[in-house]
Amino acid sequence: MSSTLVEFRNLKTYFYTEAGVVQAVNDVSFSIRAGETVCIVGESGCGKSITAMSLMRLIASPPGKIVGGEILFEGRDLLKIKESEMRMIRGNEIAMIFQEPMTSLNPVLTVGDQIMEPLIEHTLLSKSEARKKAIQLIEQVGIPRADQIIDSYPHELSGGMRQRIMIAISLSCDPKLLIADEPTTALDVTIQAQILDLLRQLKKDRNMSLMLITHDLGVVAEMADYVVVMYAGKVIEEGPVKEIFKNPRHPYTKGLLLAKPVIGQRKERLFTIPGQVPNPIGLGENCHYSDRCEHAMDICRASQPALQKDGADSKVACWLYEGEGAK
Amino acid sequence: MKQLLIRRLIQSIPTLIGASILVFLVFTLAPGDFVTQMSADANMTQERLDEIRALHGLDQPLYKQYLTWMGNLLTGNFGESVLHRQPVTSVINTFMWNSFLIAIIVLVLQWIIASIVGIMAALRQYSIYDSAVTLIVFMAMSFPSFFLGLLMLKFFAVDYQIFPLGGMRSTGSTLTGWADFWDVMKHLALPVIVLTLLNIGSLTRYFRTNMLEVIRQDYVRTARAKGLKERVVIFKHALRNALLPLITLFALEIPGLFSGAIITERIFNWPGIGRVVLDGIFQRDYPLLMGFTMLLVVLTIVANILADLMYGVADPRVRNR
Amino acid sequence: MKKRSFSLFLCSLLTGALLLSACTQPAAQPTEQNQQQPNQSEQNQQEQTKAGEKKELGYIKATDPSKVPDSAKQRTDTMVLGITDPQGIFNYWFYNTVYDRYVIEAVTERLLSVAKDATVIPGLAEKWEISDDGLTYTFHIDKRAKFSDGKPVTAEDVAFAYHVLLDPKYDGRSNLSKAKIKGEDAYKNGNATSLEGVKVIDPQTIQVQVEEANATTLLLLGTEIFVLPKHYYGKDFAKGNLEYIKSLHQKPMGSGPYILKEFIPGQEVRLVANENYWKGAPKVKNLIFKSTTAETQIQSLKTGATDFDASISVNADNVEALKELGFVDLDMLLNNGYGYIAINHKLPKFQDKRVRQALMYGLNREEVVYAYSQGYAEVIDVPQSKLSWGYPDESKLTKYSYDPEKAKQLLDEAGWKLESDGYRYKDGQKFTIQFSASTPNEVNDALIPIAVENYKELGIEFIAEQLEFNAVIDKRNKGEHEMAFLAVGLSTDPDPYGLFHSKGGSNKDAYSNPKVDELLEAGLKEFDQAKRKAIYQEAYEIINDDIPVLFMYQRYNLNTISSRLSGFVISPYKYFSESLNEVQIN
Amino acid sequence: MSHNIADVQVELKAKKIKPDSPWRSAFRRLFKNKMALAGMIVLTLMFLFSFIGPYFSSHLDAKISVRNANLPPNETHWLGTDKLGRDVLLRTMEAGRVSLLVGIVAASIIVLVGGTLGAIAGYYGRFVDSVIMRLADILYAIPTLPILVALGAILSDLKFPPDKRIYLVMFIVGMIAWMSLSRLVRSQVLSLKEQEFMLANEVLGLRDRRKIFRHLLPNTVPIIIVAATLGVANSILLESTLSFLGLGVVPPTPSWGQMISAANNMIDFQNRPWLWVPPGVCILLTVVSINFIGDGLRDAFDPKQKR
Repeated sequence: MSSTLVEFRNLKTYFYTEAGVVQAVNDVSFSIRAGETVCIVGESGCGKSITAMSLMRLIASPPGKIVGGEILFEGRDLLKIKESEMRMIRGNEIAMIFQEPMTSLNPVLTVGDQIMEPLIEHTLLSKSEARKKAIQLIEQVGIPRADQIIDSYPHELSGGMRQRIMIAISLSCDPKLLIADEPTTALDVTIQAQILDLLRQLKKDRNMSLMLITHDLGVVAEMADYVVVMYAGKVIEEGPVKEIFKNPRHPYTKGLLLAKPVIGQRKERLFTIPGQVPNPIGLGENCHYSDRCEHAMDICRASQPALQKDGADSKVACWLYEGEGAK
Repeated sequence: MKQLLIRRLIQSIPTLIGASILVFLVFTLAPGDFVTQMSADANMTQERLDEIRALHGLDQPLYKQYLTWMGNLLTGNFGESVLHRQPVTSVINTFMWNSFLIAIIVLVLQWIIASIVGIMAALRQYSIYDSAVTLIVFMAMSFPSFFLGLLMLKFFAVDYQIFPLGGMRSTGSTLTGWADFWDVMKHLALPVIVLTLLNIGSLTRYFRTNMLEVIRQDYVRTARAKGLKERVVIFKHALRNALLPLITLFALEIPGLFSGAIITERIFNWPGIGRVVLDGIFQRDYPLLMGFTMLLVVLTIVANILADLMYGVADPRVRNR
Repeated sequence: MKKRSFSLFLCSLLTGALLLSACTQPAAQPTEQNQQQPNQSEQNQQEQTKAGEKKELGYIKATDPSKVPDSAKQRTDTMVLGITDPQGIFNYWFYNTVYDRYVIEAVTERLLSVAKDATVIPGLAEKWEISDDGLTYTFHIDKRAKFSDGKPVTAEDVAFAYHVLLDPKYDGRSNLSKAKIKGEDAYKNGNATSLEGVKVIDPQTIQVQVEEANATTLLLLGTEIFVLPKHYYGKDFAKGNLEYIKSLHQKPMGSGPYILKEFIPGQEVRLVANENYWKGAPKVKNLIFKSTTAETQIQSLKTGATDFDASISVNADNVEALKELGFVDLDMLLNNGYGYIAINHKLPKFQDKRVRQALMYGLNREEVVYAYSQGYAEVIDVPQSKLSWGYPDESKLTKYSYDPEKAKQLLDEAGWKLESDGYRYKDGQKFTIQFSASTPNEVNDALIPIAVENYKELGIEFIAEQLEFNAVIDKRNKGEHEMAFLAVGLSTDPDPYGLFHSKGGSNKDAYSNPKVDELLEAGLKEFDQAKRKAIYQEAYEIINDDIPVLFMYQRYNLNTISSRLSGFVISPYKYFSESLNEVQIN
Repeated sequence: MSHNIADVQVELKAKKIKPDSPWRSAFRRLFKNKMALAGMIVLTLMFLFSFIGPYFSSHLDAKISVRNANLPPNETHWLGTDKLGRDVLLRTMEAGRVSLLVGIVAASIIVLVGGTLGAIAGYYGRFVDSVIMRLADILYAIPTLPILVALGAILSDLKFPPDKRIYLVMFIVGMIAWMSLSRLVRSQVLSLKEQEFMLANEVLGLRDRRKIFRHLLPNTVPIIIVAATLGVANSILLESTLSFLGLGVVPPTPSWGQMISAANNMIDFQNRPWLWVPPGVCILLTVVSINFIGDGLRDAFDPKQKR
């Protein structure tokens, strides 16, 4: 087992808004091993993007604030180091790509300019060397005529090509970890497959770890080595991808998997999980899934289940498996 | 880019003609002419007044007057200012550059201060600094110009005599070179302060509004994710996009550089073109007024073409249209 | 909020937001603008002088000459005179504003001049004769007279002046055609190359023949003629070509006490003494005319920037402030002109004399004049200056002091019946007056509110409209006005032909009274001053009774002189700038 | 395990979650902005002061009396008297009516004309765009003063009732001041046209008018609001400058600008502050509060605004 690259320990990130305190990320712990692809899965609003942004320390304060926990990157707690040191890590050792390629690139600067920036900033390459490296990167992400593309503007490229440019930008300084926040959600399926293949290929070539945030179980199945399922700001289950898909433990994970259409099984109605994601403001001490879970017991509505080891490399946070009534 | 320029130049010809007709009508519609002034004289007779009007061709039908005037204009002859009894071009030349001197200093000061103050206010939105800046900016904008002028004159020139009482140079000064330069600077300090204070408000708010818009964009977050210095993120990525709509505002300032500030020049006794034009309006000095307004029309058209060109340079999305 | 169009909603939201009341505790109330309380000199404000009580006239000496500011004392060989911004046309033939005239009179001189009491005195011409039939005028030029470049003033230069003023292309303010010089028509419209009536007898004498003469002809041929050097201005001069003369407006040359050194437009005019001035070199070496504005005139004197100012408007505030300076003499004199309200006699409602008299009695003119000038102007009942020899004997005039009852009685007599709504009607028409007020104008600001109130009491609706100055004059010249306030300047001669004769040049009110016409024509033909005075006495009595226009006031004029200067000769008929060579720094 | 649709609907209704229209949330946000709140209070006071205040004054029918001209503030005249002996407090109140109405009339015209023309020019482009923009060029270059002088004369020939004339003057002022707003809206529309949501509208085949007024204009709301507030503020100031040059309101109807310009010589400025301080403070408070409200509206209205 390769060494742990990133370890989240009881991370708490709250947002202080007019309507009250939103506990977006509430006591989250998990780790990412070097060279491994960890997928963070959950409905929108469960805190998966906030977790990533907390890792990058890009939470806008006000109104957001990281109130507790640690994020260890190669043993260093990123929450304690000075902003200037953090800035050296961003884009250099940890890189990030976003969901919306159409608006993630600066419309008034050439694509090449935006690729060269991190190079010039972090690797102190000269302009001409940076330009050569940028052309290499554009070719690596699979875009033809790289030498022309480098001088073109974002609005002249398609959505897929822009996402490739984003990837080129993120890989410019050979980061150890690449965070991809729903990289393919905004793209159509064919492009989505190409981008995922590209990411898998690049991860293998560079032995880079990948933290992939998505709500699409298809992507998880295809890419993930390890899966972390989040719900209402908490991790409710994690484990190797085969375990999670073959033997889901937490009722919410089961619900998610059932909701996925399976080829060959014709059904007149897809399964839906009743109820809605709870309002993030004023979450009680109960298991947040209790009011939607059919196995909900009194204990569930009273207190929160802790995240317990459950099998070789999996964990689950549910009173069903709390040793009490293990079915 | 060149193609856009040519198209706009061709378009400007009908505009110029349209403008010249409108300018001509606006002034001839204003009742009375400079001869009316003379009629107040005791020994003037009606025949004499008609003679003078005939000499200046004011008795011709309107369209004829317009054609003669336009004819001269095209040959560069702006006609003779009736008030100063000198060619219009020389009157404009003597006074316009004094107005230009103040206007250019105010423009530079105004844009520097407004950009810094506006951006800082946007970065620290809803902070004390932001509301303090907003309050001061609104206060400065809320004074009528002559009110602020008199207030400044009272404090700085009369009570504490830090600055001179108006005018452009000390009386009878025979200074040259740097000494003369500082003398003029001392004299233009108050008008510059007044004009900067008056104009700074709206520009600061435009900077703040645009900056607020741009800061929330995704590409600014991407820039930060790249680990660029905050300074680079704000001034390279954010500011360039925030400046786009303001380019048009900057271009619109160009004609203002030459038109002079009527009220401020009057209060500070500054020999600018604004004051001369004001007298021209009240004494119906048509040649001067029409000549000067046409100059402003040309300047405005040039400024707008410049604005669109600069917009094209700044915003690639619009460039190749 | 069902309706969805944004822009309409925006406006309603803006007004809606304005009318909201209850809301939470406001955090930062915009700070009250704290006005620094200036020094209160209120004590003398309390004892208000009663309206109409006379203010002191004549020369008020400075109370404490020692308080002259040092910056002024340092100017041992220079005097700075504050005037409103001249336009730079330093040529009497073409000038527009009186401020240019001040500079003109420092550099050039006229053929004949005028004494303090308006009698004609020698100028460049030492003596002059008029033929018995009054048609031929001979002027003898003073041998000593020289231009500033040393060349003597000759009859040729005087002839040059006459020819320019009657040139077909001449468009200046002087109106020499009123003198009816012989051959004027042939020269102006025909192809004559010179004026038949102008003969240069010898370098010192020139003779002018006129077709028709009257009492003002001598003034037109003498005091209105400024003599300029033909050798300087007349280069390639020919009939119809005045361009070269026009190019010298800012570089004048004349026989006056000062030579123009430099003109800085909008700033100042710098002159230096003409050492070989033919009446003796002026006592002050450097003269500067500095442009001042209404807002800063008094402060310029206070800080020593100027030693003199000719255009400070006369009101209690300014006079009090000037007295506070202590080191300034105030030369207060009656302005040679008067303010009046023109009435359009074309309109039937104004054609009845009793109505016009009622308008005089019904308006509290003392209050209007006092509100405007705080006592520095006098109400008049006849259109002539009190200082002129032509001023009629006041005992024979009716004094229209404020008497609303008499005014109402006159209106009743004239058939204007008072109706229930408080207004008067005659054959179905309400009595309304549309008053065209030129702006900005301090008199109108005072007159309108008071007139509205006074005339409402009489049953007349007084509606004021605000128009720019030229618009008022243009409206009046076309006879489209009903009522308008105007001021007019008087000449040295008391003849009021222009305004009150039915064929008068500036009589745009269609006023015509055959008796007045007859008297005014006789007054002009008569040469003997005593006889003319009797004629004008009768004429003014009729005018005083006939009320062609509502007479308002004759205001004071103020020349403010620092006590470090002396020697100015000023009167309503003589500008300060004609006696600059006698001024000295004490 | 299967849940049918009906239960889900029931559950939703049970919670009675009201859909939050953008206006209501904008209003709520506006109230939270303290500065805007202060602005609204002051402006409401100004309106009450101007429109209701006069009825409480005891000098309503006071005659002009030169006797007590220029009296400093005393117990009968809380703010002293002006050059013609009229009570300054009463005049300031009545002046408020004119100045406020004048400001709003001009500003609404600037917003309506400028916003619409700017959007149309930006949206249609090419021919329409160049015509509107060239018209803007010409109007922008013509100095406003001569137009107002000419207008004054024409109105007098048409026997237009003098006291209504200031509103027509302000209408004209509005008609020649919309250019800078239209230019800003145009540039905003130009860049907005590039964004996807406009392409989406294209796909839906919406009529042009709907696209402009329902989609483009709302996105220019921040700029329009800033221009509207500046419009009101500048119009009040412009009215005072017009009065300074003698082209403003006809006496005896007062306006703040006219009262200030009455005290434009140094002596009144120094010795009689009660002549110009009240109108000056009124203009200041009104303009500042309008600007705060505008700013608050801009923040509240901005759909992308995350607080």
